Amino acid sequence: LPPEKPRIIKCRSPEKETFTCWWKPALDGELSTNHTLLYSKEGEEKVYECPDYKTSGPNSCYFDKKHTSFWTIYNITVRATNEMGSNVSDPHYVDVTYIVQPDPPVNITLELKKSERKTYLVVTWSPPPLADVRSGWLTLEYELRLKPEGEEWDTVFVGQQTQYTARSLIPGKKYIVQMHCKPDHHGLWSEWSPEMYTEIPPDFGVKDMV
Amino acid sequence: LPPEKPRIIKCRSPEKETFTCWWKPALDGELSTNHTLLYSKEGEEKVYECPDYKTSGPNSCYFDKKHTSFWTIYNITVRATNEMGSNVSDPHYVDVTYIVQPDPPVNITLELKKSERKTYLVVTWSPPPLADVRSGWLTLEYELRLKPEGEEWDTVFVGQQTQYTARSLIPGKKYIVQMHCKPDHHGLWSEWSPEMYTEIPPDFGVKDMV
Amino acid sequence: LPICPNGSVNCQLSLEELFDRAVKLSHYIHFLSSEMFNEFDERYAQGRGFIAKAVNSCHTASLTTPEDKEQAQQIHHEDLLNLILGVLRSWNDPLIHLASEVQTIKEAPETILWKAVEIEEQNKRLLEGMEKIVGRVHSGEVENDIYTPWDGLPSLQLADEDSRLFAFYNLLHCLRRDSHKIDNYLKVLKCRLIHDNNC
Repeated sequence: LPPEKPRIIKCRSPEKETFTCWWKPALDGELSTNHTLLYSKEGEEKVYECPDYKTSGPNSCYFDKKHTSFWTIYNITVRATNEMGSNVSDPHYVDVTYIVQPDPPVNITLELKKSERKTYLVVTWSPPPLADVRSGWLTLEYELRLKPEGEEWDTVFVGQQTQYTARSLIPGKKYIVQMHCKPDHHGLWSEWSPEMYTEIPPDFGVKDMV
Repeated sequence: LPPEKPRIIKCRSPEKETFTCWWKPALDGELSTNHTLLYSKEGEEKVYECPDYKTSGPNSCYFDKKHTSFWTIYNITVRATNEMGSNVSDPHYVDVTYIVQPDPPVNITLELKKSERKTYLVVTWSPPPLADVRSGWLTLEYELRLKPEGEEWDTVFVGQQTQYTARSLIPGKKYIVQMHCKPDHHGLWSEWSPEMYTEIPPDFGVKDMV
Repeated sequence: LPICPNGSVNCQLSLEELFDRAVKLSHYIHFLSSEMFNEFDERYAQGRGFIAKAVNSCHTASLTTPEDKEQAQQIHHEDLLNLILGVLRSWNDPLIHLASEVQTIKEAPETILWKAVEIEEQNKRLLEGMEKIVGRVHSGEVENDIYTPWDGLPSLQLADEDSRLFAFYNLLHCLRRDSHKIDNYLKVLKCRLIHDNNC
């Protein structure tokens, strides 16, 4: 049988300069199948082939800076071919600005502070290295989530700041904090950063509260 | 004695369309001294005299729209003359692009909102009336600072938006808010707007804390 | 129907999106050019009176560009677009040489070197975008004739240190000025063509 129709799974750009597309290969059955990624640019008839099948691993196509333009929409298809024939995926349209998914924020610090018998937590962080260098070109927005262990996440959108003060924390509880970020207009949230922990000291003033 | 050397103190443009220069007059001693402001523009040999000594008050020269060009270096000097002779200031090189200092933002509103037992503050404002941001000739960026009375300012760069949501506010505290603005890229921050106040309602969830 | 990333039916970037990206890029290029000029000025130009000598010496000075709000608003948008294209093209060559020659400056900090390369790349990218915008907006053929040649390479390679540093200072001063013009004109055009002068 000719191969099944392959499917383009996703395309991502880490920094609005290059991007990669991955596809789900057509089921082979016995015959060996090879895949070709073809693309055209909006307003142009010309069809190009994937410039680099290697850099991003199997079943992928990597577009380096020279092949990445964010002034156009890409129309991308993948063709699977074996001895019996070939089959082409549905077209996948890509606008690089919409597929930017940065790396998570880094250098996250948690600092407990006390004022008027109340403890609050100051969280600071830095943009991921790739984005930090191009501030103004890749403007990031951040979201922070925190929770006492075992409870529901409390997620806070923090905008473009790189610091947040969490208040109304429960004394004596161990808190977990994570951050992620996204380009300010279009694009996707990064993965969550690794979990960070901090323990809120028991409130010595508890007896005053009773 | 001939007059001392006068000195040009500063030049400012409030809306990137006109500008004014001020000078420190030469000390008179007894003799009456008058001052003349002369300027030449980059790429021209011609020397002009100040077009308007009145509009911006004493010891000043006002350049209206017709006399104001951007991306052009003005070479400005002031000459002080009395019966005994005259003295010329050092040349003052000015590109109006870099001396824009707008008025503070206006129509600042503070609105308290509540969601999931948390209070947050929505601040909105408008650009200063003189500044024509509608045509895109002048683009302003804003900075907001807020603090509970008696504590340290927390300053937030808000970019070109005219709205900001402040979170993690201390329940029961009286907050002070001020705004200022600056042209994107070059120019100087405006003065801070007058102080605005708002009171964060006490946190009704206090009893859950016991 | 194909699912276009931004929901448009014919899977084409709208003029608004092209302008949004062009303005974000021109803002970024000017931000870099400004920082590079300031860094160079602080490190190499203090007390040398370069500003007085840098008067009227940009290779693009012959291009008559709007110098105030009224001129920027009165010029026809196609003429202003062509002017922007002309200024961008006129910087292609000097930016290529700047990126290589700046390496020869004694103890040139990494931040200046990196910016020179980044500006050269992004300037090409903005040129690509502007040609696309002009193609969309222009009724006729895209004019290619606005361009001013740059003959400043020899001065960047002079033996005399002071003269060579002034040549760099002047180039960076002109780059800061022209990239600011381009950024400002694009913001005016965007407000005019996309937001009906109601930004």
